[in-house]
Amino acid sequence: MSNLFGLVLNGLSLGAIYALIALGFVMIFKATHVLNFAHGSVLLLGAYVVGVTNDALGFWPALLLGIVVAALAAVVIDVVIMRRVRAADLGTLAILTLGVDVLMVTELTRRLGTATLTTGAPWGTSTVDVLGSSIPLSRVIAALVTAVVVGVLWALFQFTNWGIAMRAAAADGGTAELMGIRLNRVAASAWGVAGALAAVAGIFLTSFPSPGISPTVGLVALAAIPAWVLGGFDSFPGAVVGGLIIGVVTTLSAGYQGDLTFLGRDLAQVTPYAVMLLVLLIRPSGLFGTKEVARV
Amino acid sequence: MRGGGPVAEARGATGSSAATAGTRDALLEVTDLHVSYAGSVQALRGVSLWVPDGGIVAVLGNNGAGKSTLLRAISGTLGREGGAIDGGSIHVGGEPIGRRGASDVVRRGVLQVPEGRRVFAALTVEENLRAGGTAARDAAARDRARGEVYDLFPILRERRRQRAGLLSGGEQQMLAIGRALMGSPRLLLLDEPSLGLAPLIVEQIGEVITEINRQGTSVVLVEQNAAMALRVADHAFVLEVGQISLQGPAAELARTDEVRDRYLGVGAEAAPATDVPAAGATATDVPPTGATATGAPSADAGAARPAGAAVHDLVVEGLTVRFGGITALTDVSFTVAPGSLHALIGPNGAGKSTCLNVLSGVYAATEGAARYGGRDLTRLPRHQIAALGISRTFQNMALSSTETVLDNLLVARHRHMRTGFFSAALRLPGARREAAAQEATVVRTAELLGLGGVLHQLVSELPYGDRKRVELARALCAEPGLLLLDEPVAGMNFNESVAMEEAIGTVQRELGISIVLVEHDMRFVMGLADRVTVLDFGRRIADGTPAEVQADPDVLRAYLGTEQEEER
Amino acid sequence: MSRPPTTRRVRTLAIIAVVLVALALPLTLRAFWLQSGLFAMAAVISAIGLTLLVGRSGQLSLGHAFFVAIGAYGYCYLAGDPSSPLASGLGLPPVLALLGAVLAAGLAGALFSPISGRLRGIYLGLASLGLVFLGQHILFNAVPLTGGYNGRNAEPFSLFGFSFSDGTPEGLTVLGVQFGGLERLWYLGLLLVGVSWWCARNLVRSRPGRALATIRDSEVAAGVMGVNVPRYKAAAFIVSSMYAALGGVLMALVFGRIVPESFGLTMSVDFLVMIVIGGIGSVGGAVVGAALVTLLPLVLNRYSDLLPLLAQPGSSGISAADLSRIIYGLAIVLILLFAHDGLAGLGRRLGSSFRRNADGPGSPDRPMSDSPTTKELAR
Amino acid sequence: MKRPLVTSVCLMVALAATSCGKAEEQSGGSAGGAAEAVPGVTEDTITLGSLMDLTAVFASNSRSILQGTNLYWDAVNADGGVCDRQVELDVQDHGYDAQTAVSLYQTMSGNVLAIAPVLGSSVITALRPSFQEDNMLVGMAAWTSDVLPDPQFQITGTTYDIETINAIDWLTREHGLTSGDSIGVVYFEGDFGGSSLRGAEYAAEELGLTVVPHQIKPSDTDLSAQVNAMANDGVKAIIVAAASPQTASIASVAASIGLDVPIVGNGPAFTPDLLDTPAGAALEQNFYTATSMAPPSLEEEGVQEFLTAYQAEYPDEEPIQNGAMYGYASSQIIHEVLTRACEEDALTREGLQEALRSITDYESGGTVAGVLDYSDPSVPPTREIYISRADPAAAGGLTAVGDSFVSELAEGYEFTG
Repeated sequence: MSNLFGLVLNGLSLGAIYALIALGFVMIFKATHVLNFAHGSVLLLGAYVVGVTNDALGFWPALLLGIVVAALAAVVIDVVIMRRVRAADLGTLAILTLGVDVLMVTELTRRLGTATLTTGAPWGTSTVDVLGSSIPLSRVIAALVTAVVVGVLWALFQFTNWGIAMRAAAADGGTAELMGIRLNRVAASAWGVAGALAAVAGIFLTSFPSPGISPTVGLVALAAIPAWVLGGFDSFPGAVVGGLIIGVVTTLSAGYQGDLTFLGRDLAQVTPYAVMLLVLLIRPSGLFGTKEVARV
Repeated sequence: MRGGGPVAEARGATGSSAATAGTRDALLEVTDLHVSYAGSVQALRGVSLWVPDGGIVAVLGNNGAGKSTLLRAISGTLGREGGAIDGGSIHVGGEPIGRRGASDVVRRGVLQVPEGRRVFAALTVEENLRAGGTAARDAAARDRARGEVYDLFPILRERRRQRAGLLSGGEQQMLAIGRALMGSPRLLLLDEPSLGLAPLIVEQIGEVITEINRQGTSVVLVEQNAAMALRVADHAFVLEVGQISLQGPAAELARTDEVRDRYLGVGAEAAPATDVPAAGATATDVPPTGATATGAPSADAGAARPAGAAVHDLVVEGLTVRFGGITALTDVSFTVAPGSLHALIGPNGAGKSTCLNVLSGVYAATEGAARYGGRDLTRLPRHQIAALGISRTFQNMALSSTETVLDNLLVARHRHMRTGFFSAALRLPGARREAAAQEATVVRTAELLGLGGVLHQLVSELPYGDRKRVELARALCAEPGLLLLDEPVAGMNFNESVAMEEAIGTVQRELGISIVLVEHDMRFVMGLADRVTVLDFGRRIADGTPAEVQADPDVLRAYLGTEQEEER
Repeated sequence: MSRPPTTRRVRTLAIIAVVLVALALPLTLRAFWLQSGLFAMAAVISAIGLTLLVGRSGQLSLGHAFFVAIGAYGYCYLAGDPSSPLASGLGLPPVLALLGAVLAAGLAGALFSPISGRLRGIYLGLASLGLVFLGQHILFNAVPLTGGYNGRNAEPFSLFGFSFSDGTPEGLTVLGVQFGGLERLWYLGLLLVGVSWWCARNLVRSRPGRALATIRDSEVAAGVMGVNVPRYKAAAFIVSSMYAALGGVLMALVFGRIVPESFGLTMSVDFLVMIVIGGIGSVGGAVVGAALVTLLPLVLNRYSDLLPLLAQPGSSGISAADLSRIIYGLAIVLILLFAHDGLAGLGRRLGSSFRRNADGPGSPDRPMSDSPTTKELAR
Repeated sequence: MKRPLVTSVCLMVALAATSCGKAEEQSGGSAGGAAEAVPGVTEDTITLGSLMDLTAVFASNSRSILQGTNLYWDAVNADGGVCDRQVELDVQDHGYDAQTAVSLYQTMSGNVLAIAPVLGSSVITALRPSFQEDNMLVGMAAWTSDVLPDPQFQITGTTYDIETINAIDWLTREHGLTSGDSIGVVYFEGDFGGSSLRGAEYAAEELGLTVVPHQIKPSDTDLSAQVNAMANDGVKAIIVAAASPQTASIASVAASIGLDVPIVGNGPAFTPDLLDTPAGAALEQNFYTATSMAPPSLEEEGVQEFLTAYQAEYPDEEPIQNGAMYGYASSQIIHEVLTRACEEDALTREGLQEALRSITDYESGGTVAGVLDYSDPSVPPTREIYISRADPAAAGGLTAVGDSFVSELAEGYEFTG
C-alpha cells in the first residue's frame, strides 16, 4: 500500500514537470498553431546554459540566465523563422520546427561532448518524507514550482493586458487584430513564455534523481506530448491534468512492471501512449480540448 | 436624424471616379481602390469613397459585393485572407495608410466592429472590453472609455462578469461595438451590425450609432439592411460587384426606386431590369456569360434527363433545430410540389441556410421531419440523401480550388459511377470506359452553363462569377430530382445574375425538377419562384405565391422595419 | 489534368529519359550508391502512400512507420524459414509473402479506421503517433514473430528460382558488370516504384481520388455529393497503409535484416518531412522528397569528410558527422522557408513563370490558402 | 523538344563507358590474389574502418573510445607503424541508425582491411550478414555474448554475462549475499542488458537467489520508480546493465530512500565525471564495476602507459574507463593481430581471422584482465574481471578491489548464443 502511495506521489511530482512542458506546447499551439518539435531542444538549451554557468555564477543567477536564454531562443525561432510562414499548414510548420530541432540538438550534443554536466541545484540529493514515502526534494520543489507557475500564469491571463490580449488572440486572431492587438508580439511572447517554462522543466528533469544534463533530455520533452494531447490541445488546465495523469501512469507502470510482464517489458514507454489513445477514442478532442465544430 | 453636417455634394450615380477636391476635410478617403484575392479574383475595382469628419456614411451592397473586402483594406487585414491592394490609396486624416499592419491603423483611431459580432465568447464582458482597449494610450484613457461604454450600454455594466458567449445576439452586438469604442476611435467601421437581429434591436443599434456619432466619432456603416442604414447615415454608397454603382445623400437614395427595388426588394414590377443603367454601365468588363447558352439547354438538358432521379414531393413538417441554447429553426413547415421552384427567403440570420442544411443532412434536426419520396431526410446520412437524387450548392461555395473545373464537376457523378480503388488504380478497361462516358456527360452540363471553355482550369484561377456557376453546374451534374440552391447569385453583378436567373429557369423548365432556392435578391426570387416561404427568426411568417408574400404586412415589417412600414 | 500537347510530349520524353537512365544505372553505380538508391526507392513507395493520405484525403498521420513495419515484418514472417529456432516463419514463396504483407498492413489500416475516422488534423496525427510506440513495443516483445530486439533476417526475394537479393543463379553479367544481389534488387525496386507511382497517379485522377480530394477540402460537400465519407476516409487509410507496407517489404529486402529500432518516431517523422518538403499532395513531390531525405544524410555522411576545416572524430570541434546533421537541418528549414508548399510548389511556380515569360504577363502565383493544406484540419 | 531524349542517350553512352570502370573494379576486388589488391592495404598504409555514433545517444561514449583508439595508433605510427605501414582510421558516423550504417558499410567495406571499432548493437545486428559475407574482422565496442560463436568478432575481454556472474559471486563472498536473497537487475533492452540478465539469472539459479528485473531504455534517466520498487522487494544488491546516467540515478535514489546495498555495474555503467554530480557521494559509498577492462589507476605497466599518454594528450579530461580504455586496449589486440598476420605474410581478411585465432596467450600489460585466448570463437578470450570501487581520488575515478579473478561459477557457465 505504501508502495502504491509512494509511486503515486512520485508520479504526481514527475507529472508536474510534464505539465510545465505541456503548458509550453499548449501556449505555442494556441498562439501560433504550431506543433513545436523544437521544444525539447529549447529545454535542453536552458539546462545546458545552467550547466555551464552555475560553477562561475552560482546556481540562482545561472538559473535565471538559463531561463532567459531559453526564452530568447524560443522567441528567435518564432520571429526569425515561424513568423515568415504563419499561414502555412500544420505539417509544414511542424517540420520546420523539426529542422530547427535537428540544428539545435546537433550543436548542443557536440558542446556537451563527453562531460556530464550537472545543474548544481542546491537541493542536491535530499529527500522529503511524505507520510512514510520518501520523495526527492527536487521533485517536491518541482511540484510547488509548477503550482506557483500555474497560479501566476492564471493570474497573468486573468488580470493583465498581456493575458487578455493573449486570450483574445488565441480565441479569434482576426478580430483581435482589428482591436489593435499585435499578433506577432503576442505570438513571440507566447513562444518566450513557453521557452522559459521549458527551461524550468529542464532544470528539474536534469536534477536528482536524474544524473545530469545529457543530450537525451530533449527526448523527454516528447514524453509530454501524450500529456498535451490527452488534456486537449488548447487547454491550460488540460495540460496540467494531462501531465499529472501521464506522470502517475508512467511511474505506476514502471513500478509494477514486475507484476505486468505479460504485457511485455519496459511497459512505461508505451502506457502513456496507450492511455492517450484510449482517451482520444472516448473524447476525440481530449479531456478539456475545444470541440471541433463542423462548418459549412 | 442629423440635418446639417458636411454632407458631400450628391454626385451622379456614375461619378465614382477619383475623388479630388472638396474632400480635404475627409477623415477617411479611399481613392480608386483595387483589391484582388489570390492574384486573380478582383474584389474591388476602382472604389472611391470618403467619410467627412463627424459624418456617418453607409455602404450598401449584397453578399459578395465587396463590402467586407473594403473594410479589410481599410483596417489592414487583407493579407490574412490572401488579398492585396493592387492600386489606389487610402488616407486617414490626410495621411496614407500604407501596407503596415492592422495595429497601426487602430492606433490612428480607426476601429472596426467585425461582421457577426465575433465577441470573444470565453472571455467575460469586461475582458472583452479590455481586449478592445489594448491600443489605448494609457490606463486613464482606458478607464474613461470603459465608463463611457457602460454609460452607453448599461446592460453591459450589469453583465460585466458574464462570459460573452452567454449574451443574447443584441447584447453581443452591443459588446462588439463597445469593445471597439474602448480604443477611443475617431472612425468606427461597423460591418453589418443588424445581421440576424430582431427589428426592435436593430432600431436600438441604429440609435446607438447615432449617439456614438453625436459624441464625435465618425462612422462607416456597412449594411445589407438598407432601411436602417439609410435612416441613420448622412451619405450612402452602393457597392455592386466591386464598384460603386450609386451614391448620394442617404435620404435621397432611400427614395429612389432603384434602391427600393434592388436592396429593399419591393417595387420589382415598377423597376424592370432595363431601367438600371448604373449597374449595367459599370459592369462592362464582365463577359455576358450564361445568357449565350440559354438557347442550347433544351436539347442538351433533354439528353441529360433520362438518367435523372425521380421527382417527389418534399414535405417539411414541424422542423426545429437547436444548437446548444440557440434555436435556429422553430416548427417550420412547407411543401414543395414536384417540378416547382420554391423560394425560401428572409432577412440575414432568419434560418434559411439552416433549413437547407437540414434538408441535405449537414445539420441534424432536433424535431420534425422532411419527407421526400417516402424517406425522412432528417434520419439519413448525407450520402444517402444524395442517393435519393437531392443535390445542393453552397452559399460560400465548397469547391476544391486546387482541382480543375472538370474534376470538381466529376465529383457530382460519384453516385452514378462504380469505379473503386482497385480498378481505378490499375485503370482497368471498365474504369476507363466509365470515366470517358461520365466525362462526356459532365462536359454537356458544363457547356449548358457556359463553362465549356474553362473545364481544364483550376477553380482557384476562375473569377467569382464563374466559380458560382461551377458550383451550380456541379449540383446539376448529380442529375438531381430536387435541387437546393443557397444564394446562387450572391456577389454576382446584374448581368451575371440575370444570366443565372435564366439558367436556373431553363434548368427547372427543361428538366422538370424541383428547386428550393434560398436568396436575398428579391427581384431575382420574385421573378423565378412559383411559391415563397418567408422565414424570420427561425419561424415561418408567410407562405404563398410571390404576389401574396409581397403584400404580406409581416413580411414588409421583417424586411423594412416598423418605421418604414408606417411611412408607407 | 490535360496540358497543351507540346508540354505533354516533353513530359513523356522526359519520363522515358529518366526511366532509361534508371535502368542503366546499375552498370555504373558502386555498391554504396545502389544500396542508398534502393533505400530511397523503399522510402519513395511509402511516401507516396503517405502523400495520398495526407495530401489527398487530408488525414494527417505520424504513424506511417507502424505500417512500414508491418510490411517489413510481415514479409519476413510469411517468407521466413519455418524451422528457424529464433524467429520462425511460414515459409511462403516470396511473392506471396510480399502480397500477404501488403494485405496485412491494409487490414491493420482498416482496424485503425474507427479511430482515424473519429479524429481530425493534429489529433489524428498525434493519435497515430501512439500507434508507432505501441507497434514498437509489440516488435520488441513478440519475440517468436519478430525476433525481439535483434530483429530477424529477410528471406531473399526470388521468382522462379531467380534470386533478386543474392547472386543466384551465378554469373549474370551485363557489359562486363557482374549482376549480384544489389544490381538485381535495383530492378525489382524500379518495378515496384514504377507500379506504385502509376497506380497513385491513376488513383488521384479517378473517381475515388476525386472523392478524397473533396473530402479533404470539405467533408460536407463530399457527403452532399454522395460520397460515403467515413468509408472513403477508411479506404484512404487502408491504401496508404498498403503503400507503406510495400515500401517496408523493399526496405527489408535491401537491409537483409530488420530490427525494431528502425521503425520508431524518427522514421514516421522522416516520412512527414519527405512529403512536406516535396509538397503535400503531390505524388512527384513525394518521390523527390523521399529521395532527398533518404539520400542527403547518407551522402553527406559519406562525403562530408572531403570538406576542409573539420575536426577529427573524437575531438570537440565540428566533425563531418555534425556538419552533415547541420546541413540536413538547414536544408529542411531553408526549403520550407522559401517554398512553404514544398519542392512541388516551387517547381510549379518555376514552370508557370517560364510559361508566363513565354506568354507575356499572366496571373500572379496562387496563394498559400488555396493549396491543399492541413491548415484547416488544425482547427 | 527532343532534348530530354538526346540527353538520355548521351547519358546512356556515358554510363556504358563508366560501367567498364565498375567492371574492372569488381573483378579486381573479387580476385584478391596479389597483396596489393587487398582492400585497405597499400604499400605504406593499412586502413581500418570504424562505424561510430558521433551525433546521437552514444555520441559521448563513441568520442571517448576514439580518443583511446587514436592515442594508441598515433603512438604505433610514431613508432614506425605495423608491418612498415601507417595505420589509418576511416571513421564514419551512423548516428545510431542501422540503415545509415548499412549504407556506410557498403562504401567502407571495399576500402578497409578490418572494422574496428564498431559501436551500436542494432548496427552490429544489422551488419552481421554483411560481415560474414565479407569475412571481415570486427573489433566490437561491446561485450555481448550474442555474437558468439561468429568467428569474425574480436571481443576485448570477457562478456557481460560472465562479468555479472563473477560480480554476483563476489557479492556472496564479500557482501554477505546468501541464498534466498533478492538482487535487482536494471538493464537496457537489447543484447547488452539481455546478456547481463542471462548471467544474473544463471548465477541466481546456482546460488538460490531471486532476480528482480527492470528493463529500461537509454532515454530513461529517472529511475526512482524502479528503485522504489526494488526497495519494496527488499533487494540486497543491484546490478546495473545500463549506462552511466542510469547508474547515477539508481545510486542517488537508493541513497535517498535509505536503500544501502552494493550496486555493481557492467563496464558501460560508469564514467568518472559521475563523481562530480550530486550522485557522487552515493556512488563512492556503494558503487563497483565488474569488467575485464582495467581501472585506469591500476598499478600495471600497460595501464600506466595508457594513463600517461592520455594525460599528455588530453590534460583537461578524465579518462573514461569504459571508453578510452577500451579504445586503447582493443587497439592493442588489433595491433597484435596485424603483427601476426604480417609475420605470416597474410595481410588479408582471411589472414587476419587466422591471426586472431592464433592468439592463445596474449598479455595486455593489465589493460585487459587475464591472459587472452582467442583460439575458440565460441567463448570469450578470457573469463577474468576486475572489480573496482568508485573513488574520486583515483585516476579514472576507480580503484581496483583486489586482483582480477574468475569465479568457479563463471568457469562453469556455458554460452547458449
